[in-house]
Amino acid sequence: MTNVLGTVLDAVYVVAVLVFILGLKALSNPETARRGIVYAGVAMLAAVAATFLSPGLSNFLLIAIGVMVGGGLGYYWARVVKMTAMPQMVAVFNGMGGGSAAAIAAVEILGGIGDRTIVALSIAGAVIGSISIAGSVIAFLKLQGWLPSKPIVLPARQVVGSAVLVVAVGFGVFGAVVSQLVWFLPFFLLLLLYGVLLTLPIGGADMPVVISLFNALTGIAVALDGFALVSGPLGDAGYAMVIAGTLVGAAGSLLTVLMARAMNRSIGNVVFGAFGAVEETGGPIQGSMRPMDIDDAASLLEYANLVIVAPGYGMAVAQAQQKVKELTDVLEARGVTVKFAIHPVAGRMPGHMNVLLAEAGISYDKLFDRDEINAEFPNADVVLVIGANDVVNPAARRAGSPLQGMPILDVDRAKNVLVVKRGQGKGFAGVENDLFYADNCHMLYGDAQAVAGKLVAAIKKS
Amino acid sequence: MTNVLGTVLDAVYVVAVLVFILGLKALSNPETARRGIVYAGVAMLAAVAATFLSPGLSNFLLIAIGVMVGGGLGYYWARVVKMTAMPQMVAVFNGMGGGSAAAIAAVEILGGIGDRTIVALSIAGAVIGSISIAGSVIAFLKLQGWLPSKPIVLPARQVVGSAVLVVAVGFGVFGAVVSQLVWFLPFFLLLLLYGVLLTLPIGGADMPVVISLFNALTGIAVALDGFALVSGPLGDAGYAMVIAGTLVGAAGSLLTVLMARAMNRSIGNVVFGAFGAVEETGGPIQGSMRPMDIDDAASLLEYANLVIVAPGYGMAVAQAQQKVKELTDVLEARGVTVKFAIHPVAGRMPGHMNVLLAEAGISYDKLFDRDEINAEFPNADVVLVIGANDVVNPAARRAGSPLQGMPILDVDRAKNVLVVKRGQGKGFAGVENDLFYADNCHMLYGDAQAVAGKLVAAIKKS
Amino acid sequence: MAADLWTALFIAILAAFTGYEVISRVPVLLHTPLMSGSNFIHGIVLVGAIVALGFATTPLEQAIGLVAVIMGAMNVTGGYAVTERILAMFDRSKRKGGGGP
Amino acid sequence: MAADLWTALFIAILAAFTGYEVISRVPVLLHTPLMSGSNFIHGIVLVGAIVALGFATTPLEQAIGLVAVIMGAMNVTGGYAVTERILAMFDRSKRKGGGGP
Ligand SMILES: NC(=O)c1ccc[n+]([C@@H]2O[C@H](COP(=O)([O-])OP(=O)(O)OC[C@H]3O[C@@H](n4cnc5c(N)ncnc54)[C@H](OP(=O)(O)O)[C@@H]3O)[C@@H](O)[C@H]2O)c1
Ligand SMILES: NC(=O)c1ccc[n+]([C@@H]2O[C@H](COP(=O)([O-])OP(=O)(O)OC[C@H]3O[C@@H](n4cnc5c(N)ncnc54)[C@H](OP(=O)(O)O)[C@@H]3O)[C@@H](O)[C@H]2O)c1
Repeated sequence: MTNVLGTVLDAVYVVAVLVFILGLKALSNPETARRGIVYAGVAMLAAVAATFLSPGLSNFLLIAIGVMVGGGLGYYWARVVKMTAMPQMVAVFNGMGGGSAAAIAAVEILGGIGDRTIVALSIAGAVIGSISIAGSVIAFLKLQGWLPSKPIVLPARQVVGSAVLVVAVGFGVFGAVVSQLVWFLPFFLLLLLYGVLLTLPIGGADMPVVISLFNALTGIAVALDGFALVSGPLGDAGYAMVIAGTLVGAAGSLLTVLMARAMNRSIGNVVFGAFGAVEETGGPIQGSMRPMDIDDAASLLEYANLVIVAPGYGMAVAQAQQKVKELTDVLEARGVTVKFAIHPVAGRMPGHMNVLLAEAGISYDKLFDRDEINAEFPNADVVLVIGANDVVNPAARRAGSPLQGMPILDVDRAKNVLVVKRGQGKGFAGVENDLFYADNCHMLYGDAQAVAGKLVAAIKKS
Repeated sequence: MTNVLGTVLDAVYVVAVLVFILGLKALSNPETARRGIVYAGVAMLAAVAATFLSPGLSNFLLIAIGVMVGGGLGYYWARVVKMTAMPQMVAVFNGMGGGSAAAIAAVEILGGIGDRTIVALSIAGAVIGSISIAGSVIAFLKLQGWLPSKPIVLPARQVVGSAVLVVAVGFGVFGAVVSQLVWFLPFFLLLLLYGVLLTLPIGGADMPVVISLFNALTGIAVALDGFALVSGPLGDAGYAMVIAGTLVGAAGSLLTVLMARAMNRSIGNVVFGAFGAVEETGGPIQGSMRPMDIDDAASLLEYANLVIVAPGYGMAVAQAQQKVKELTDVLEARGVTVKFAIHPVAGRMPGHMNVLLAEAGISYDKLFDRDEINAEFPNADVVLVIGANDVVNPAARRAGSPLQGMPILDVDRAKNVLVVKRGQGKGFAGVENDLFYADNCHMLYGDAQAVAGKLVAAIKKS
Repeated sequence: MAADLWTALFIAILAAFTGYEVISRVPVLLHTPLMSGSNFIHGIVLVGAIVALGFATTPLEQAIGLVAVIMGAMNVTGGYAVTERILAMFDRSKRKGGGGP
Repeated sequence: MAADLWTALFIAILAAFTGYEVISRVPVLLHTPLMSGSNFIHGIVLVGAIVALGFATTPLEQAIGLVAVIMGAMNVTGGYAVTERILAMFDRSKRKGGGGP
């Protein structure tokens, strides 16, 4: 490594790491978040360029082709995908990271079969990376609707799964001990199988937690690969991977825990619980759901002082956010205060509702966390529930319900509740919702976008 | 390095670093803080032992003697010192760290005069470490009262100071370039002189900020020494120094900034402003201070619903905290609610009041930050100001006052204010206190411990 | 275990703390971009993939290395573009924003 | 600049973030023990002092190294003892506590 070039390249890695961290920090504030990602992007570009320019590399053409093909595909896909398809998109890119980590580990094993430490680290990276890519692909297929989103529960799945994992690792360790590459073929295949077996029994709506988990795992796999690279010819690239991978590993684990906690479940329960596969037990609810017609609903809203909107997954599917924004505007034009109650796991991604509403141009000053707004429901004249179900289900306060203990939005404490949904369908958890039968609650049946549109028209007309 | 021993020693450093950080984290909660420091202590012991046992060392006897002498002295002194002398104690130990860092740098320079990078890093470490030890010693002397605590303002001090620093660094760089050790003698002597010149013009009451600053500087000096050691025979010791030193550098800088901000001053103003050397300008205050006798004050307190105590430096000097605790107990026994309003820079250390009150056994549930309690003063029947002055001076809200803009405790908004102090003395800032002349304010002249004792007796008697 | 690995362990410990502390301050509002943003950051794997392919000698190594590079590049560009799109929606300066269909 | 120094720079960056983030959550209540606690932590300088003295060869190096060790040891034990004494006062389990006169 010539001295000057070497110093410049080293410096690039150090600065890139610094900027990564500052970028992540910037994410904690909506005012600075976008700047943060742009800076982090520039740092990433610099790190990649520095690596490419490092002395000693060969196969430049292949590298360039690979970067252009992969980069082009990823960029194109990310630009054209619909906002509602975001979760599966993140799953795919995450899987790609895991796959890349596994492939790097494979190359390290091929090249470094003599060095026990490097092989051990690579095996660990390969195990985690392979599980992550296989699992992420299944998550994608489920969210995309190409596989049924219900849990696919195979008999004795935990025993079979563990067995596959143990045998796979066994092949890897054996291959390393006898220094024969051929054992690594079944090693990788079985790991991919394990990733599939692990993810199939997980219900579609649990996928966000799982995606976040795989995200953290991919980070760890990248860090392990980095460990294997630090003593190689481009040690600083290894250190950068250790840092970025561990950052993501820690951040992702934390996010996963927060999400699971907001659903009042453990991560173990999400991954191994096959939630949604069981049917609800418990008696039927007294009373009936009462529909209201659009004009009545419109005037209820129009003459309210405070309207709180509680959106959920249904708003996302119906792509109703733009109409909801219009509804907000007409109501505000008539002097109504409109606030949004955001449940952390409403929808199918953490913070999903924030993204959709921000997309529609609703200022985040109007978006309130569960903790911030729960005390305000009793003051609300109308709560408008749009395609939310589980996150507003008061059954969570009742012992014995599958939702028991889940922190919910206390919408049932408002004076009036209007619920927009298509029919009698249950929420993700498959639990009846007591709210819909309450005296202060009325239903507005229909697709969320259509209903919101009709409400806007009715209010404008009056 | 034999393999097994080497691995164990390496592992010790890694674990020690991990535990250091966990220990620091534990400091953010009073419930866990003590555990944190004990863990960090064990980790430090392990790191020191690991270093001592490392292969390749010699001079074992000298090392053992040094550790025992220094360790014994430090431990003994720390155990016997009075709690009120804490600030100067911290200053001394901090200076020792800086001195040690400078001495290590000297050894590195002696041994490594050939290697430019190591010499450069050592010079940097030596500069900072030397300033830190000399400055800390002056800080100690001022706080201990062995030097006048007033700013000692020399003519043209900033010019002289800068000149000394520049010449010192010049000697060091020249010595490194010509590879002659003799130039490092004036280098070190001038740096020590600079540390003295820097600290003499700083007033005694600004010392806490300065001590915290030197603390951060010592951390940085240690980190720089660590950089110089990482490529040496015991690289991991160097890394441990880089980590711990940088941790302290960052933490100390932040703490220094927070302190300066709570005084509404910049760090530059604290270090170079010679605050307290100028006399107040501005007209005399209208009205007079009115004393109250102990029995009247006792019954005012006794029949209050809410009493808020605002302690300050005077309570610390008078060692009145134990009596204040007794006063709290008798008032609570009569159904009075007692709270404590803690200003972040009341006293002569950040958080000084918390330590004293905790020492007296007052639960920290009763201690409230400025931000937490400021809104409550209008509800207080009596505010008892004990030896506080600047931190309760409403002049801070008046344009043109030297205190202008300093965040204060709004005690003047309470129904009644009682002020315990010995006489007409001004606070550290040397500014008249408008509060003492207010209609709702009465004075209880005397030593804080004596007055608190009399109040207890008067209340018990009634 | 080589000295480099111990150093890497120091680094990993510190990175884990940094990640944890920095992220635990991100509000729920920004959890989606946080997820895709951290997804982007593990795209640093591309650097490792370039090293792997760049030092690959046998055709098998080259093939696997190429796969690694392609996947790594997808991760990094896709992760970036998605995050940027999401964050553009939170950007006050172009409120009506929203990328793509 | 040697590779080790770059690595040390990575480490320093991460340590600075960690220190900053961890410390910015310490309440004012604990600022005094924080000050003396961080004072204790830079007592790690003793490790460097031991290395310096342990590899010292000339009498001058030995003398300076001894000074470094003595000062470092004072820093570390004193810093520890002071912090522990202060924190003992915050310990609910022995409320009446308070070390020394
Ligand atoms: N966000 C996350 O990170 C995350 C992660 C894991 C799990 N989850 C789980 O996902 C659930 C989220 O709760 P949620 O309340 O948002 O959703 P939900 O409980 O799944 O309910 C969605 C509701 O929307 C209605 N709906 C569907 N399509 C609609 C359309 N086009 N127009 C109008 N309404 C429509 C459905 O009723 P109809 O069929 O009658 O229309 C359904 O009741 C929770 O159980 C949560 O634990 C979330
Ligand atoms: N805490 C920190 O970290 C820190 C750091 C730097 C600077 N400072 C500065 O220090 C000052 C702290 O404010 P403060 O209100 O606590 O103290 P202060 O403004 O210094 O006032 C102390 C008061 O206590 C009285 N006093 C002294 N000895 C006494 C005794 N034995 N019995 C009763 N009263 C006695 C004095 O009046 P008499 O003489 O009339 O008795 C004086 O008015 C602020 O200006 C702050 O900026 C603090």
